[in-house]
Amino acid sequence: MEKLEKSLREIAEKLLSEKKVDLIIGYERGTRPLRTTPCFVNKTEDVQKLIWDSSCDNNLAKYVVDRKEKVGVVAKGCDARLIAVCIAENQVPKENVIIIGVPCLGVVDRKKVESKLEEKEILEATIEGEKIKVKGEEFELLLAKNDFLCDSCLTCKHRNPPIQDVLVGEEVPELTEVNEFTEVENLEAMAAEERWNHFNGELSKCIRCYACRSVCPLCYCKTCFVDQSIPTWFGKTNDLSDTMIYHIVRALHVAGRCVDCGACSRVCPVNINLRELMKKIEKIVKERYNFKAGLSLEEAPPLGDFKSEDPQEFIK
Amino acid sequence: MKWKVIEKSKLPNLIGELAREYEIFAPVDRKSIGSFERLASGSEVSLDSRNTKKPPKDVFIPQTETLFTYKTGKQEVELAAPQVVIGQRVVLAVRPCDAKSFVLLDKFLSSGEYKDAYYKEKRKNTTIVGLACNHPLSTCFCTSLGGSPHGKEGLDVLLQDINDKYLIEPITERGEKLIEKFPWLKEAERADIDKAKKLSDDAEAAVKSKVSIDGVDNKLDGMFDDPIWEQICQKCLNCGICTFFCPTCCCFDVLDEDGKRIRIWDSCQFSCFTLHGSGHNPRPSGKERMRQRIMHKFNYFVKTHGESFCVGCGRCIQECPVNLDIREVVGAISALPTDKRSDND
Amino acid sequence: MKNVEKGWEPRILAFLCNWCSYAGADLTGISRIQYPPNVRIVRVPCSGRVNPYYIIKALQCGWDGVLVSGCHPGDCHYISGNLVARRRFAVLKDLLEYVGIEPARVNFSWVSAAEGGKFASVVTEVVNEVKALGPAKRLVKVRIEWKNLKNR
Amino acid sequence: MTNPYIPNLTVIRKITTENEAKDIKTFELTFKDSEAMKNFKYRCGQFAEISVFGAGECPIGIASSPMDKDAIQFTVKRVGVVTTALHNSEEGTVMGVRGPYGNGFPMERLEGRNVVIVGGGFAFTTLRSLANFILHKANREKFKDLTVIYGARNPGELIYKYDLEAWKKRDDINLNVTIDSAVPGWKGLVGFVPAVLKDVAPSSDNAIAVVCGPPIMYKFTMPVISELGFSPENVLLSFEMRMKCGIGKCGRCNIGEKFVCKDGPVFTYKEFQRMPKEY
Repeated sequence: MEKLEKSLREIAEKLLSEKKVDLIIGYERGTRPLRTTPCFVNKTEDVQKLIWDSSCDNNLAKYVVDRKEKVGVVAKGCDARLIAVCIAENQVPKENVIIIGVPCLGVVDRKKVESKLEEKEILEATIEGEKIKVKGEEFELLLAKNDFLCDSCLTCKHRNPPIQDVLVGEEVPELTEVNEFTEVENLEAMAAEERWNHFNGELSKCIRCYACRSVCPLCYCKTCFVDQSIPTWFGKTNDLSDTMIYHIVRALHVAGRCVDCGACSRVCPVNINLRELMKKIEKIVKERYNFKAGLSLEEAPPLGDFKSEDPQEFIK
Repeated sequence: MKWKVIEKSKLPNLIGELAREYEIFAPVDRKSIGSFERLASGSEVSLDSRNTKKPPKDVFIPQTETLFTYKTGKQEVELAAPQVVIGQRVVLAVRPCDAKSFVLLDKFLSSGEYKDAYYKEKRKNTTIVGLACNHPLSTCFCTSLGGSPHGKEGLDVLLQDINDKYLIEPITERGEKLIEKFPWLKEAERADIDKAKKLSDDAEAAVKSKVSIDGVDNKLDGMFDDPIWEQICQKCLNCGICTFFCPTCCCFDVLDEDGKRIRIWDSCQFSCFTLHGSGHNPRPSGKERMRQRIMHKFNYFVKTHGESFCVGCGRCIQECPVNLDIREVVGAISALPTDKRSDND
Repeated sequence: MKNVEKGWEPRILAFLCNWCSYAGADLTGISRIQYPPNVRIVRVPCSGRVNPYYIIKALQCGWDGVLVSGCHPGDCHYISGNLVARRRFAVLKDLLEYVGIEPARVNFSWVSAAEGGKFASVVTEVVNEVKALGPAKRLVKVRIEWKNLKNR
Repeated sequence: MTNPYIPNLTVIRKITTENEAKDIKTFELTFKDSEAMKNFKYRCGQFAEISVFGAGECPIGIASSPMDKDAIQFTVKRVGVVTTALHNSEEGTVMGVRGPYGNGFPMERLEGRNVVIVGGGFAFTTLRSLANFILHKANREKFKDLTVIYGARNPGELIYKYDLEAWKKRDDINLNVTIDSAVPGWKGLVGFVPAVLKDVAPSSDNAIAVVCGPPIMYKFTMPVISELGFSPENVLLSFEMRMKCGIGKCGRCNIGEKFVCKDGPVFTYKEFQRMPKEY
């Protein structure tokens, strides 16, 4: 890790000093255990702030859209793919972004660690190789990092950024054998009513804080459909019907674009597993149109495109 | 009135008796999100856990609230105001920081020329039973805002966990009346009170997070156009987490839906919050919206109501998706040189 | 069918493209072909004009079923409107089914201006299937009554 | 306890289309309950929350003068959900009104002084209320000279043409109506409000200026006002902000610690200068 951090800082410093970018967007240590926070560096002397470890969970692609200056972005596989989607959708000029790719073995899901510790508060945590060392009042534990990774990381098939300008460190082996749709398949196997009750239960927790929308690099619409007032399509209350529709439509809007970075699930303060919806959308697009988002800078999103031979078994 | 004690095992009995007369709201762990909910049964209460994830404000300001209903005919409209309070309420196990939020909300919503009828009516009919914090978290900074883990502000009764028992301390007349309903409660002994005192002192000392709030309000006066807002807001996503989880944030939107005039929680962090009909927006970007939040809490509210609009509960620190830590923000402001004051006063 | 009020009839909202399906529906009438009267028709310029919001909103407003009908592939007045729509509808239909909406409530068809008979049979099929399901409940927020429809 | 969120029921008695674009209309409302009418005591410059049941409510400045006892008027531009619904309403429709809200113009400060009214565009509504109040025969003596400078983009956008006609015939008002640029058939003044204000040059002696218009007009009018010698405390500005509740609770219309709905919408230029620039 330290080696990676060192080389990341060197790259950042070089990009800044050679004026290739005006700003580096990366991670710095946060104020809480297992917490990093987005960091914006525009002076070479500040590159020492930059860090890299498995707690770097924020999706920095969010900060690339709508920027005037040239930026270098520290990007994991998922982040890099999202930047690629934004470039392909003409939201970010390619020449304004330098993707500093970091191979990633998965990020730690704090919620998982916290639930393991139940009511005990973590006061200090460090990630040392394959272990997470957590300390609190009167306890100290060594946890195996792989047991606490985010769900989306467990099935990630692009740990190495498929698109990048500079790579930090060396490529890591990809997971080729995993089935990324197990969760979705389990849900599909349920009866419709069971699924309905399941999603009712999950989404009834929603408090409409829109963190899932705010954190998503693909939600760059100037006015979101739920904020439209003339006409007012769907309500903004926490009524169950409105809430479900919000999440359904948001899932539709990221169809063929979502790369399963897992940010929406991670930020959800009421622990809604939004990946259940996002993964389904990904599966539909993959099965119907054989498309995976974020692997090319040119390919148009599949929902803005068509082929004459597209399947239409559902049409009467 | 003397202090009382109750064995922990007897608490469900007390709740059961209370429930005959009152609507009881208490921390429950539904769907693993701690929140204050109307109790269905005494066994549902979770008093041993940390403070609830959601603040108790929605006992008084539900996320969606009907202001009135209407029926429209051709040339006729019939209005009906809802019955705000069905009966007397008890909110159980409110932490001192959250109890203080009620005091602040009272200052804002129940004072001045216009009073928020819905909030005030509910407050009037509610007895607040607090639960002292014996184990503050690392994100707690109530002591920096004049509070304390065993503070009494805003409470009618204070409970304190003293291992196998709760010590019951009446604070207001209303609280005494509530306790009088349970003549079977035992009187507290000297040892109980001593133990509570010791736990309180330990808890107070355990609040390690300190935010230097002194003078921040004055300093903010001249900081409206300071470049610091640009820096602070950089990573902010403008989601509504900090405001929705804040025990004092109470901004709302009013709209009509299916024969009802309702109000719903709104957030100063959303761009449509201040968007004019003309398309003009006085707070067009994250910078202005973040500034509004900080200014409102630590400057505007101090000017209008005499204290900060923050109780130091730490929820926004725990929940923020990008770790934008309000302690750091206030710290950065208070660390700025003092000559920043504007001179046009 | 449980708990269905007596005499309940499903209400179907149909979005028909102006160039093919609407004309097809017209032909059904001209040819005096009978079909169930449970449908209310919204004429749209193209099936590609049908935003998924329309379908979801219809379900939210208590329509028991929705039908979107357009030109056959290759016949679109705007060349490819129906082809783009086809992808959109496929994703929408799959997703709605996944969250638990009964598949028979959301229907799509290609009906040309010459297929009066097909339109009648599509509507009959949809009505019968929805009838078998009973009144819509999932996703319904307010049920708009027939009698109030014309005022809206 | 009184519930400030419940509106009084009113009926639209008359709708007047004010401009050529037909997106500004004046609605004259009468209260269904005569007691409510009596209790609705307002002063010039205040506003009320108008409810269109089914669409919502929005704050609108009161355009009638407090001297009109039997009805209240609101001039509304069609911009959003509620105003569009209002524009689609017919005479006889039942509306909700609650208020009056806001501080209004400090009439006691205007009494015994010369009053200069400067208005631009659609924001003329509460100024019209003020002018009509001053011009009322029961009040006229309480005020000294009245100067009105009112501008709109073109003649079709001038609102209250009937009032302007009536005022023109009087000798106790110095009326200056201007349009932004010349059009055939327009015989009046041409030029932006600040320029006309400069030409008219009303004396600041024992005078108070009342200004209301779009933000850009403030920007260019204020220097002229100062040049004319008006001290900041003798200039009154009326603000517009996005409001919801009208009573200082919903939290969106503040400029600094002041809520425009409750502490405003009228502020002196002196107060304005101390406010943060966020409007």
